Amino acid sequence: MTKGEIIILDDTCKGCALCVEYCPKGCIQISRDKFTRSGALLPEFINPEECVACGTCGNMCPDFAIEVYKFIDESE
Amino acid sequence: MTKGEIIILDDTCKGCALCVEYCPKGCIQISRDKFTRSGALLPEFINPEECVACGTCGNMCPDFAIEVYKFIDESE
Amino acid sequence: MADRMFMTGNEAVARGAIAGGCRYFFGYPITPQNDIPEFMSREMPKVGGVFVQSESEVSSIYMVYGGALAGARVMTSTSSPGLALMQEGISYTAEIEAPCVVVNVSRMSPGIGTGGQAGQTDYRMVVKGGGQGGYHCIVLAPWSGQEIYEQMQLAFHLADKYRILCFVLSDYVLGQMAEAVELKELTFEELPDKFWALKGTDKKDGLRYMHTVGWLNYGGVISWHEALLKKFKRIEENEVRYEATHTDDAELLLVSYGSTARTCAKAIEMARAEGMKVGLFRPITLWPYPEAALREAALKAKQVLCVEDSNGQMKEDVDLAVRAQVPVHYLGLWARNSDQPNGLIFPERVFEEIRRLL
Amino acid sequence: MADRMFMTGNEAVARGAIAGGCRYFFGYPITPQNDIPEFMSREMPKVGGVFVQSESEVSSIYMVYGGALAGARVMTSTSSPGLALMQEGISYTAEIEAPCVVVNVSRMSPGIGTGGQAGQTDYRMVVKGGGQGGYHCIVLAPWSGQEIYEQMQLAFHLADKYRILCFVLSDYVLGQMAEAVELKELTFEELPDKFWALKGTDKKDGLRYMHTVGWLNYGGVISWHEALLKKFKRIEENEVRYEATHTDDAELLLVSYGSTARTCAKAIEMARAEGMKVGLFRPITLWPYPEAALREAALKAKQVLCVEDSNGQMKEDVDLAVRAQVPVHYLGLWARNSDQPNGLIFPERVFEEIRRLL
Amino acid sequence: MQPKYFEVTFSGLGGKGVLTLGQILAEAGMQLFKHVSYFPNYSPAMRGGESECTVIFSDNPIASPLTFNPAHAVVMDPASFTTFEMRLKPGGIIFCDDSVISAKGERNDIEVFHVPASEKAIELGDLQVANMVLLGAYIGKVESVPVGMLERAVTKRFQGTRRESLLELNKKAVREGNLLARKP
Amino acid sequence: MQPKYFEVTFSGLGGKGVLTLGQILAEAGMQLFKHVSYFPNYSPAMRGGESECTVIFSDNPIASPLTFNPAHAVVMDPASFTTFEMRLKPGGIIFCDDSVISAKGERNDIEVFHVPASEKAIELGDLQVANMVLLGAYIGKVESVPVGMLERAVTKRFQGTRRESLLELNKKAVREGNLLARKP
Amino acid sequence: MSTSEQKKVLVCGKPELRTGFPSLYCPGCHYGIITRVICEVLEELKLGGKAIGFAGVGCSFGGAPISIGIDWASCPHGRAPAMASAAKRIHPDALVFTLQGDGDLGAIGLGCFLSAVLRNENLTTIFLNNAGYGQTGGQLAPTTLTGMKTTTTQQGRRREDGFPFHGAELAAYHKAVAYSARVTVHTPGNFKKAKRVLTTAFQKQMSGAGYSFVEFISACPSVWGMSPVDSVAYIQEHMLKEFPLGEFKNIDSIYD
Amino acid sequence: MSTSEQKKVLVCGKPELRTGFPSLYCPGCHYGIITRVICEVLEELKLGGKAIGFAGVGCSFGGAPISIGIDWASCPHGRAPAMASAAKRIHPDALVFTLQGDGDLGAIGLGCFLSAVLRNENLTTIFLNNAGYGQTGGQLAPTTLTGMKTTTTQQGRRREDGFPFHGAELAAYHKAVAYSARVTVHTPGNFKKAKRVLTTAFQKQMSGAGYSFVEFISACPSVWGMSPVDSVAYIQEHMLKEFPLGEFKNIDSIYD
Ligand SMILES: Cc1ncc(C[n+]2csc(CCOP(=O)(O)OP(=O)(O)O)c2C)c(N)n1
Ligand SMILES: Cc1ncc(C[n+]2csc(CCOP(=O)(O)OP(=O)(O)O)c2C)c(N)n1
Ligand code: SF4
Ligand code: SF4
Ligand code: SF4
Ligand code: SF4
Ligand code: SF4
Ligand code: SF4
Ligand SMILES: [Mg+2]
Ligand SMILES: [Mg+2]
Repeated sequence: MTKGEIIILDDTCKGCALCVEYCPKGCIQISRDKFTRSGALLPEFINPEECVACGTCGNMCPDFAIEVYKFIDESE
Repeated sequence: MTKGEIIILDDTCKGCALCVEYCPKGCIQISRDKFTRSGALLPEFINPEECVACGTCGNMCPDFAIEVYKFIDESE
Repeated sequence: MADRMFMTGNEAVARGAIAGGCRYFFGYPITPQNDIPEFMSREMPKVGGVFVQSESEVSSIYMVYGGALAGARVMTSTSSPGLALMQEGISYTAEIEAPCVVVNVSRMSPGIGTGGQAGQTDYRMVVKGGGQGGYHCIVLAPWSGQEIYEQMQLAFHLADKYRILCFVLSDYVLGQMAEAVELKELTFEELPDKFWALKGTDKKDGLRYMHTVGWLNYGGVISWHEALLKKFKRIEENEVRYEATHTDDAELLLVSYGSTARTCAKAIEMARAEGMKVGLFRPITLWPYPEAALREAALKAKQVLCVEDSNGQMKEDVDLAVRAQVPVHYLGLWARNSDQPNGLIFPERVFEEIRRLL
Repeated sequence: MADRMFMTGNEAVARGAIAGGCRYFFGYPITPQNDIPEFMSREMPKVGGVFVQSESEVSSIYMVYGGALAGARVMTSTSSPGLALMQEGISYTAEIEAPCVVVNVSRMSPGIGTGGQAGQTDYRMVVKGGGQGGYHCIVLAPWSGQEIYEQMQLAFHLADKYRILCFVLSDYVLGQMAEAVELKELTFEELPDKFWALKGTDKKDGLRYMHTVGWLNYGGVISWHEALLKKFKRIEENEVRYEATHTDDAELLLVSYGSTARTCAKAIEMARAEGMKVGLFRPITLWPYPEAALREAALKAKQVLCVEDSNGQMKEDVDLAVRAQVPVHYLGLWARNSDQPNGLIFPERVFEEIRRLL
Repeated sequence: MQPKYFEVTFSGLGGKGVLTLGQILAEAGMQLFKHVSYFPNYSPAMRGGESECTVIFSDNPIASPLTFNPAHAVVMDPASFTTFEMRLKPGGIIFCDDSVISAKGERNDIEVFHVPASEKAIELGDLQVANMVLLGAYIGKVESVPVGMLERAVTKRFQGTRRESLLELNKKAVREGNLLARKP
Repeated sequence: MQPKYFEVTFSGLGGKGVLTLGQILAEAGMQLFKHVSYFPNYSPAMRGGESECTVIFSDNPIASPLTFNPAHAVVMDPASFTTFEMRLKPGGIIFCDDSVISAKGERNDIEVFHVPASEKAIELGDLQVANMVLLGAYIGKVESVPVGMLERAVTKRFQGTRRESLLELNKKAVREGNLLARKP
Repeated sequence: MSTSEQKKVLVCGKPELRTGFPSLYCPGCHYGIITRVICEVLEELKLGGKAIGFAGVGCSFGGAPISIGIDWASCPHGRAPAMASAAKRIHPDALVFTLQGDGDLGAIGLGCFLSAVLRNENLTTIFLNNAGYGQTGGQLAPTTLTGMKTTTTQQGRRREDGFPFHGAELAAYHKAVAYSARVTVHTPGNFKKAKRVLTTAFQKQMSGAGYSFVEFISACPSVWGMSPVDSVAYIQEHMLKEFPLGEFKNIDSIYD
Repeated sequence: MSTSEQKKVLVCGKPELRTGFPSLYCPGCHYGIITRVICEVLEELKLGGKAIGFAGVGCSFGGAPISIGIDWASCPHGRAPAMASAAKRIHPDALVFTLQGDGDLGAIGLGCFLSAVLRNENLTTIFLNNAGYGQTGGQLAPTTLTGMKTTTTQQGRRREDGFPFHGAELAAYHKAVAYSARVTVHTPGNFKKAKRVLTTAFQKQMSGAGYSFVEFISACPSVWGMSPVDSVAYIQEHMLKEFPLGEFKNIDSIYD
């Protein structure tokens, strides 16, 4: 079951690819056709199932361009 | 027999009395009536017999106002 | 009546500053103004203020700049080479419009000069702006202990009123000489809160403030400069100060500021005693310069003699005012009584020059 | 004919300096002149010279001062805030008469300004002297890559000839723009040996030299200043440089220097094409200022328009020359095409102003 | 025969290589014209901001390297298009990368020359050479210098540098752009 | 009755206490005159050099605290004597420590008042108070302020300072100098 | 495990103190990550409303004030410690810190910084070590590694250009410094450590312990001429060899 | 012992390099003794004709050039190391040294001095520590002892005025410094040691070992408000407690 979700804010992302580098689960990848504001290639959230909502990509994004959400079981 | 002699240059001496302080033999003393150029009291060479020509007073005079001479036995 | 106290010009700087609400003094020793920081180091704590000896004049001006942004009434004092080191900082205070007071007890320059004696060679650095340009500072030029004491208070007021750096330009002679000073506390119009001050506490309006670049504050480079020019214009319209004495019938107009103006005043006494019609025009603000008033006085007289312990500094402003319509003579530092550092321009020598010209 | 090479104004500074015999460059990074130290760091060793990156502009000027006293042809380059930090040192070089060259690639000020784009706001700091006063520096104001290249050589010659600091005042536009430059090596009259140089070796005359205070060198304060004034006089008599074009029949005289003068030249081309009688007076030395020549040209024309990417800096010198005898208009930084830092005064805008006035 | 005077402004966002275009063009023109000027305007203290440069070729001395109303403009982003559409001299030509610029322009007294530069660049394998495509197209249309000279200037620019490996691609982009302009 | 205007310059080598004299005199005059000025001139950056100071008392505002030709001068070294003999106003008085100044002066239009100040000081036990002897003598002759006022100013100067122990000696020196001047 | 409702909770977003302005930094610049460290520490310590930052000349001159929502002044090159000293003397209860590049603090501002230390100012300095001058386009900085190429040492830094400058060690050497450490943000683990270190540094100031100093090793992809990802590797392989991480000093008070 | 003829030989007179000018220093100022140390060492090393001195602002600004007969420049306050750096780069074979007071080097010139060190300049610095500003009349210097009264710390130096500055130790701390020592001339024995130390320092420069630094503790009777003799005792009892004598570093080359 999916534990996390990230949202990449394409208006602030600068396409540095650090999130790709830091995600321990390989959930992020640079796209081939989506562009950032300044014309660089945008990252994409490609493996939602693997995401553990660890927050690493968000913390390490220099441009505050990633929001990380965790799915929490209400009953727990 | 006298081993040394000092000459105090009264045009450069500033009357600081350091020579008096530093002479290990007590050969120098501040006079009561002779003045330096700027109106301070001059030191005097009072115990020529005691002087060992060690050069200390000369070295330590901040104003290069003392010449120290040594008497050397020619036959030696 | 306020108390009278016998004090030197340098002491009047310090006491006047405290009367003007200054509570933070940042400064570095330099002759001939050391008694100002020395006085402040002793007195500031007594009035709940702080004295900090900076490690250099460069730091002094940045402490003043930082202190001004923190919202306090702050000042420094220095002398010529020290002021030269502050030029970059002065320009920054102009950019961000940080209100503060700088006292220059000038000495003979250039370079190390005479190491701290009479001289009025700093006119251009102070009046024209020696830093990266495009700005003005208000420059007050007192000529007595009393004026120093009062102008220090005025300086803090004007600085806050216009958010500008206000100079008080003293010199060796003014700093050393002692006279009785009436301890008159001036009152000024109330000024608005420094809402923009950095206090590290939430502001009344809930906003944080940042002081980064001038042009951003006004939305653009032209807008920023237009705002500055508008401010300068307001100051030129409202803050010109000068004193004209014996100018009504004068056939020779002396123009002089600071201690040298005192020398001229005495020379004029001597000349008047012999029936010579001589007047004195004394700019009290060197920026804004009392150009129109000077032109009027100069045109009325047949000729002008500018007296300054310098080699031709203020003359340019006199020329600008007079526009070559009457002759402008200049008596500079060569009128000193001695070639040695302790030389001075005495009233007798100025009187001689007056006699020569009339 | 000498080789031609396409290069930026900043590169022309560096190449011209090397052609002028400069072998020691001391400098600190600052926009918009970083390519000068970068070039020098690469090229100096190739010509047997040394490049040192100082830790600040304060140190740059003192390295230059020390290097000048050591007898070498030395220079630094910087931009506005950096130059402000050099004011104390510049005054010292004036005191001890140490020959050296300082290039200011000016940017908009005050303060941090635009962080490195167009601006001519440094006129007063450079021309009037921003340090503790009583001195002058020669100020050359080139308007093309060719002039930069040649004036760098001239600057080193004049510096040595008069034992004075010689400025070359460039700006963002001149520094960035590229043109073909003829690599012409200028020849100058032979200059005497720097017998006074500190070399740490016994001198020819067996004397050691010390450079301590200016007034002692001349026996007294008045004598020292008289010697300086005499030197300044000699320079004023011999080194005034300017260019007057289309002034014979001009009914409007444009006065402008540096890159802005180029802008004016183009505007004049446009105006002449429409039959308007406009001329250009371009001071090439800002000190000594070509006052007499400007007055003559101004009086011949019916009016004057001073154009400067500034808020009123050179105007004072124009006013001094013109003496209110014909109207002097001013077109300043508000003539830029944009309020943002990258705004520029374009020829088209100056042309518009010409049309308005004629 | 060449006319005696050309002026063109390149404009785009930092990083898109507009200054490079100006430098290469100026270099190429050096052989042919007595006078060449190049002036770049950008924020040296901010990366990625707007930048532009102007190149002038002339057989007479160039009074000023600045021109507010150039005859030609090559623009690489929408904002630049808007700006230079306004600034262009009557009768001028504006070259635009129509892969990224959708605006078509309002003025009737100028020509808008559309170049699918980014498309072509991606086709060639690297978006980064979109600028060269535009340059080639510009020269193809305006013919201020022969395309061979331009290619030599490109070679000079890349040869012996870290980016020498990109030389051929860049030359190719220039040629392709040139063809795009000559086609009609 | 006091006349309305007094001016005096004290001159000597640094360390001899001439500035102190001026300060004490100015302090004393404060009670009696509407206007008092004091101006010292010395090299702040060099010890032991020449120093001088001028004190002016007046019931009218003092235009300048500087005067090149004072009416009175008190000099403590030979060079100062020469200088102020030249500078003194006609009819003026020059007070000199004749223990150290042997010159007798050339001018007939001024009075030279000889005070054996150093001698008296040594007699009192400390060469350092020679200055006070001169001050006392000056006041004894010129009477710009009563000697009692002067003594109070001396007291104010020393009381509560590190050198309070020297107060009595200094006061005594002033009194003795005063007597020297009144004698003839 | 029941099939109960799932709630979506934000675990990492924009800190409150991070303003809405996009950063002025280049893609992949670690100054952006350090911005987060500063914001989060200030928030956790509840000091956002008490903080005054003084940003030196360099990429953070405008970059920091624009992105971190506290009181700020941007300072002339090298002079942040003087400005901060004055502010702290005037508002002793505020948290006053400087944020300075390696050129700003280690070159033009070295004297100003050390003099603030020598005056026993109660400040915190955040020192950004990117081994070069970012803002001006990549010249030699005091921290440039030996052999490293810059635009003013095009053959690499040589002997006569000096040895690399060690800020954290030099700070720790001084008696008036209560706390000094060097951190990086080039890995998630180091990011966390950096937060702890900065927390301690701010606490030292608030408790009056003495000067506190935190050096951040920071990647500058633009000037280093590398991709952001390669820059991270460069830190690990080269920067950390010259600049070891760790706390160099941690005492309760300089006055004991 | 024969009653042979006696010859009178000068064993201590004015060194040749000591000019004929009287010194500008106050009575009992140790700067005069240090003048002798410098003259004698230069003469013994035969470097008088190769030396260029750069004197900082302070009592030795004019004092040193006037009394020591070598090439000199007097330098703006704090900037001697920058001027000396340029001269040494231009004349690498000359012996180039700075002579700087504790205000000059430790306050306004601290950055300039350390930056010369950080650039690996091959210079010698003679540092005159008299615990105060002599020339300007006795203000607080970085070296002023805790509790010591100065004209700007009239109740004695307090915490918030900082701790005393240790020049020789700070120099030794730096990698680019090959030699650093602290000496005095307050006793004849120390006078001799000072000569040996300065000799070593100059030799380090001539052999290209690295920066060399010699701190002289020096009595300033005028500002300390003591007789010259009491000042000597003050050095022994107070100055040496804060400023221990000795060599803090002595290596053959900084490049090993
Ligand atoms: C007085 C002065 N000199 C030089 C500059 C130019 N300048 C701007 S940023 C900078 C260097 C910044 O380097 P660093 O401090 O390492 O900061 P970074 O950009 O690397 O963060 C310089 C020299 C300036 N603004 N002011
Ligand atoms: C820029 C500048 N600031 C201040 C001064 C004034 N000044 C002259 S000497 C001196 C201090 C000297 O103290 P120190 O360096 O300890 O030397 P010392 O006189 O004790 O030998 C100062 C501040 C100056 N000449 N220049
Ligand atoms: S780390 Fe942030 S800025 Fe960089 S690519 Fe990922 S989302 Fe974009
Ligand atoms: S939250 Fe963690 S696992 Fe999920 S995408 Fe980000 S770094 Fe990868
Ligand atoms: S040490 Fe020298 S100056 Fe001092 S009293 Fe003796 S001789 Fe005179
Ligand atoms: S030479 Fe030695 S013994 Fe003789 S007087 Fe001098 S110190 Fe005394
Ligand atoms: S130049 Fe370097 S430090 Fe500056 S913003 Fe770009 S990557 Fe960051
Ligand atoms: S003030 Fe001090 S250091 Fe200066 S000369 Fe006098 S005693 Fe020596
Ligand atoms: Mg950096
Ligand atoms: Mg000292």
